Order: sequence, then structure tokens, then C-alpha cells
Amino acid sequence: MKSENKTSAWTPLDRVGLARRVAQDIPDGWYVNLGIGVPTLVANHVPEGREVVFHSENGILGLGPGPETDKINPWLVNAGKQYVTLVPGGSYFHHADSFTMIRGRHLDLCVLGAFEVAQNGDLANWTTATPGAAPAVGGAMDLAVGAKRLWVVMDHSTKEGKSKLVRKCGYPLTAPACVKRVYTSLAVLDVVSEGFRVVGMVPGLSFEELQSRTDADLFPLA
Amino acid sequence: MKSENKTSAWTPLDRVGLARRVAQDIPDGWYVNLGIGVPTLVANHVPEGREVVFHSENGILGLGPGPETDKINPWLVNAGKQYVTLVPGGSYFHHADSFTMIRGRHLDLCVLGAFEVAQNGDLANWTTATPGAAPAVGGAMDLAVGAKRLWVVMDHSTKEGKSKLVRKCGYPLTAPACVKRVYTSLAVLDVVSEGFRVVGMVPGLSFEELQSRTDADLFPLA
Amino acid sequence: MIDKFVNSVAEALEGIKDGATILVGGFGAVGQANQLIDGLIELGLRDLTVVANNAGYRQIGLARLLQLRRVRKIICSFPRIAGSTSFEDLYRAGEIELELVPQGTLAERIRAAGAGVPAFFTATAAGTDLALGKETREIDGRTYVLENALHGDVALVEAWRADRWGNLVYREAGRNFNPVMATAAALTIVQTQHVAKLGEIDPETIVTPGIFVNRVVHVPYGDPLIML
Amino acid sequence: MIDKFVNSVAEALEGIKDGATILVGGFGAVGQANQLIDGLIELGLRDLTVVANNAGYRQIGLARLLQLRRVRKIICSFPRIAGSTSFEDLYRAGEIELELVPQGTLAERIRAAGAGVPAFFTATAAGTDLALGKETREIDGRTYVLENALHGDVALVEAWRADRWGNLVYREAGRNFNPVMATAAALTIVQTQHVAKLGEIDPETIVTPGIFVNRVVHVPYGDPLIML
Repeated sequence: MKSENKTSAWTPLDRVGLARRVAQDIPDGWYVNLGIGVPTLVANHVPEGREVVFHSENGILGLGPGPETDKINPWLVNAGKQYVTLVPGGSYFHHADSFTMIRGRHLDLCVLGAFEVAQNGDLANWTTATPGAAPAVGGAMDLAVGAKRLWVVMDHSTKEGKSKLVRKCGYPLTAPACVKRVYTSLAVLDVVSEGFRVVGMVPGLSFEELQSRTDADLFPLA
Repeated sequence: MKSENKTSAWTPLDRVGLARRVAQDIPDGWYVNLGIGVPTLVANHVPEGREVVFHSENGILGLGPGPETDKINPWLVNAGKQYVTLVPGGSYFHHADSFTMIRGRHLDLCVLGAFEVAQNGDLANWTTATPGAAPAVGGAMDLAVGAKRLWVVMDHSTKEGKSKLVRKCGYPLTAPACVKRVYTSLAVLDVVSEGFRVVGMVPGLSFEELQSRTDADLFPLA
Repeated sequence: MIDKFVNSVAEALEGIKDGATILVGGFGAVGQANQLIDGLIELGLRDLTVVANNAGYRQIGLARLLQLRRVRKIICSFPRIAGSTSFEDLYRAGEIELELVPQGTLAERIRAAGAGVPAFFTATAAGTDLALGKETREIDGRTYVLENALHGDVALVEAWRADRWGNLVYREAGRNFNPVMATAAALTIVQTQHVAKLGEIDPETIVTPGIFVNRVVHVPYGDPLIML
Repeated sequence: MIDKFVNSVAEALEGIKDGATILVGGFGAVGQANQLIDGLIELGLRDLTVVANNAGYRQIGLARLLQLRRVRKIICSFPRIAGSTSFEDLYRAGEIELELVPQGTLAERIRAAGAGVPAFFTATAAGTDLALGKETREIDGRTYVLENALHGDVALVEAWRADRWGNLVYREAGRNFNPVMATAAALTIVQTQHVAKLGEIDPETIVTPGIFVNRVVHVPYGDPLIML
């Protein structure tokens, strides 16, 4: 498989570009949980004028931006254990109530990273099942089945050039048939019954070139 | 069966006497839910120096005595829809949390009225199953299975002179094998494996006379 | 900008259909969204399924909705109308269906709906007529009944104070079923006595976070009726 | 008179036995009852089963309890020790048993224990390795896993403020698992930063009513460690 960064005609999105791209698609008024990594960056790029309420598994609704280092509140961390702030209108609650929000389908959206997404919507993002390593799952499985919509944001390929969009996941599943949309460094794709429907690509990239870099069945936007 | 009040040697307890008798047995520090009727009166007779915390199904812990009519707070009713007060240390919570306290075995005691109690501890107190009448259950079934101890307080016999202590309940059950102790107008009885063990009787009443007025197997305190 | 306040009860109730399942908070006369229920009556909605602890009181709100025969079925623990025999009359006449549910099971079934739990086991009602026909299971030597989540199309909630995000606090015994029902309906509608500015309610004390709320209408009706 | 305050951590922990199942609140470095855990260490308790979201951080509290090999089994969602590889070392050496539970299922299983629900169905983990060997059921076209209640012999809770009845409030993200665990143990022990007079905490804002609490010890330790 070809490497993503060996092309003159197009440029893959970097982490910030990806976060900004996802943020564009979040409408005013949604309740959103962001996973660790690039998803967390999405909060910094919500277009002005939109009020989006961010949820954190550890009992917070209304996460605000991270504080300056000298203004850290040691009592206020997000699910990734980063220091955060609370916006006006925010609230605190306990873990069972927090997962009522998640598992009871009250979140409009969850954005997670992934190792692999299969074209039937299967998600693998919690363990690579490395022998001897202790597995950890956190809230990933709850979020995957609970949010009204699950979007994945990830590089299109691994550092070794392997497609992260696949026909069938090789890693252990987080949840079957849960992903609705994937934002990769190269394209935006919806999970539809036949496979991934390409909703958008980075400028200069052709459908054929995208397909050649993808181990799954792609369909152009009709 | 003989009528309770046709005797010179002894006097059955009246409602207040019954409530006072039950209250004597509630130790300092217990969390207690009181049913409608005589059980509610128990709160007025807790011996001085004991701090007993009363719970109400509709989300109150720390019920205080009823207010004077001109000091009624229309927002503060107990499960019997009577106006009440809140003592210092009391708290409000929602119905699911309230029944977590009940069903999760956090109450030390529940005191309920009954139509019948069987000698295996079966309780019938929610419906007489009168044809055509709409049944109502409230929290009776939850309290019967949930409290750490269930005590019943009731007249020894119906107005028609029928024993309310029975070998087997005739009315529909509230819960099987749940009653630990019964306070009647004539006696205090524990439910033990062979039947009812008589813990106490009104002064002047003999065991034989009590047994003759009871349609269940009684055993004297060893 | 998120602003869940609407200008009228009619606007708050927009889109509710005949045949809807409506969760109605309140316990006795306390904490029931009477003005929203009156709105349902004015809209002429019928064939409703109502989930509520009681069947209302006197001739107002929920009691009136029943008396007008707008309710096909009621799911409740204590189907009495305080100060009226109209529920019994309807029931005897076969004009209303009753699903009697123990109060704690009712609360837990609604909570389960809000929490994504489709079914759970409970000891309540095991071995009684209210468990007839239900699946049971022995777990660690005790018999439990399987109960299903109870969802609403709509929840009618009464709050003491609300902000534009729909964050709610309640007053004393007015809390009761309201916060539980707020989590369990596709459309949660709140009538509030007081309006708070965003950020004015201490975030540690919010009982219903706005995520569970769709619409709020300001109805400063005052105290519940005192019934002696 | 009810007074749940005890004078020392040692008194608070009295009666806990080797082999006990201990629910430990906290999320990351926030809201964990470190002084109570240190007390367990001093008592020399061993063969413990610990239920906690994480495996602790650095070399203190829960992390130290693990490093000292006092824990036979940990039930948690994210078994990592921030700033240390000691959990991985123990795990690889087969010196600790791990029951990995999705975070929401963990919270719900503990909540179920507190609420008298012995088992419930959840969509979480259905179709994954974490559901292997578990009972599943299709309900309305979706597959659910049956999960059991998770009880503790002891819960160790960190609160911000407590009164002598054991009424508790928490601080910000310090709330997390604490109120849930407080409901689910035979013996609930609280360390609190501040002491309130009875009646001083607004009854509308109490998060854990005292009914769930057995003992309280005043440990004004200050803020959690800042970890950057």
C-alpha cells in the first residue's frame, strides 16, 4: 500500500485539520462526548455562534476549555484526566447518572478514535490484544452502543501504511455495527449497507486513489 | 370466636397504645418507614433520647411531626399525602433513589398494617380483591421485600371477630414469608419456623385465651 | 444558542399525538404539571396511555383528563383520585384499562428506560398476583421477577426553577417521579415556577441536567392546592 | 443520638477482614479516599478484592496497596496506574487477577447492588470479548448481556462535607463513583474534608443521604495532587 505523504497533488489532514473538519459538522445545541486524543481537540474548533455541550464520563456536563497552568482546579478533570473548566450551565452528577446519559441514548453524538472500522460499522478501538498486556476498556463500549450517533476520527492508515478502514475488523470489537461516519485524514465516509459511502475527500484526491489506499468497499456519493 | 372487648380481666390496646408499644422497640439510630394508619402514629411515640429517622416513599428522609394547620407547607407531604415537616439532617431525593433505599435493604425497619399475617410470615395487606373494585398497591410490595425487618401492627381480630393471624392467608399476598414480628391489640408475636412465638400479651390475658382467639399455631416464649 | 424556553403551554405540547404514552410526574397534589395536563385537554388529545403514581385529585389536571375519557390506559401504583370516585366508576364501567405496578417497580422501570436497561430483575411482587405471567428466576436462593423498561413518548415534568439549557431543580416533595420521568421520554416537557439565568443554579445542586429536557415553559402558578 | 463520626482512620476501618471486597471511589487522582486506603495498608489487610475505576496513580493510596501485593483481584474498567507500570508488572507476573468491566456497566452493577436489583440487561459489550460466557438475550431486535449486581463488603468514599447523620456532598469531579458505591456496601466508610452541623447542608442539595453511610472520619487533606 502506498504511503499517504508521498504525493504532490493532495495533503492529508493533520490532527488539528481533522478536529476542525469534525467540528464543522456538529450543529448548535448538540450534547457531545469526545474520546481521548484527536476527538478531544474537536472542542477547540466548534464554529462561533454554536453552543455545543460537552459531556465527560466522570460526571460532568458543560466542559469548558483547559485552564492556564497557573489556574488549574485540581478537582476538575475530564475522562482523559486532563484539567478542564466548567461553562455556565454546566452540572456535576455521579457515575451512574453519567452513564444513564450515555447508555440511555441521550447524547446526540460521540466522537471516538479507532484502530479499525469495518464497512458494516464494526468498531475496534479498545485493545490490540497484545499478549501479556493488561487490557483496559474505560467507557468505550458504553459510548459505542449508547450515543445516538457514533463518529470515528482517525488517520486513514497506520504508520505502517495499513488501511484502518477494513472489510472485517482484525482487532477485538468494541461494539458491532455502531459507527455511522468516519473522518479520516483523507476522507469523510458514511457507513451504509453496501460499505463506506465517500462524502468528501481532501482536495486533489481522486476516488480511485482513495480506494487504492483503502481495504474496504467504497462507493462514491451518488 | 369471642369478641375482644367482652372481658373483665384484660383490655386490648387501642390505636395509640399499639403505636406506643411498637415505638418502644425501635432503637436509637434506626431508619424506619411507617405505613398508613396506626403505623404512622408510631412516630409520635418514640421514647425521648432516641433519634429515629423516618423515611417516606415520595423522596423524604427525616420526616418530622405534622405541622399546625396554619403552618402547613403545601410542598411537603408524606406517602399518605398528609402534611409533614422535615427535621434538621433531613433530605429530599427522587423516587428511584427513594426506592433504592427501600428495595436495596437500607431501611432498618418497616412497620405496616395488614389484613392478615400467616404463621409462615406471609403478608396480605394490599387488596381484599373485591370484585369490580380497582386494586391499588402503592409501595407495599416494595417495602415488604425490601426492609431489613418488617413488623406488622394490627388489631388481633377483624370487627367481625375473625382472627387476623392465620395459618394461610385468604387474601392475595403482598409478599411471601416477609413478616418478622406482629404487634396486635392483644399480643406481640415473632414469626418463627413452627408458627407464632408469643413474646408478650396485654396484662391479664392468658396464653390459652390468646390461642383460643387465634386461627394460627402459637408457641409460648420458651 | 440553546434556549429551551417556549412561550406557551400550547407551544410546549406541539406535536404530541393521539395514542401517545405520557409520563406524568407528581405525588398526590404535589409536583404535578397541571397546566401542561390542562393543555393536553385543550388540544383534545385522546386514546392516551398515562403513567403516573396516582390517578389525580379532585376535578383538576390528571383527574379531569381521565374523567373526560381521554385516557385509554393508566399505568400506576395507586389508581385513586383523591376526593372523587371517578376512577373507580370508569374502571368498573370498563372504560379504562389499568396496569397496576408496585411503586418501586414503577420508578425502577422508568429509570431503566432512561438508563438504557431494557429489563431487570426485582424481588418486588415475586410470589404475588402482580407477578402472574411474568418471567421469574431464582438468584442466590431468592425468587425475582423480570420487569421491562417503561418508556414514554412524552414526559410532563414540574420543576421549581429552570434555566435556558433546561437544567432543573425541584422543591421538597415536588421532586418525586419528576427527575426519573425526565430521563425516560422521547420528548420531555417542563413547566417551571421560576426562571434562572444560565449559570445561576449552582452546578453541584442541579437535579436534572438539561440533556434530559426538550422544552420548558414558565408557569408561575404558586403553591399546590392544600387538601385537608 | 446518631453520630457517625469516629476519631481516627483506624477506628473507621475497624472490623474489615482479609479477603474483603472493597469498593473504592475516585476517578484518576480526584475523589479517592487515600487516607482510608493508607489505613488499610497499615492494618496489613491482604487478599483483598478491589472494585475501582482505575488502579491508582504514582506510588500512593490504591497504587501502593497493589504494589504491596495486598490485592488478589481488581475489578475495574481501566486498570492502569498513572505514572507507573506496576500494575502491568503484577498482571504479567500473574500476581493479580483482573476482571475488566466497561465503565458504565461497572457503575450500573454497583448501582444495582445498592438498589436491590440482582441482575439487569445491557447493550454494552454485546458481541464483544467482554461478553464471552455471559447470558445474552434479544429484546426488541437488539442483543443484550445479562450483568450481575456488584456488592462490596466495604465502600471507601471521599466526600467534601459531611454531618453527623452521614449526609454527604461532594466537590466537582470528586463525586464520580463515590455516591454510587456508598449505596452498595455492607459497611460504608467516608473520609470528609469538612464537617457540617446537622441541618447546615441544604436538604435539597444532599447527594448521599446518611442512610447509606456507617462511619465518617474527618480528614482535611486539601486538594488532590496535580498531575501534569
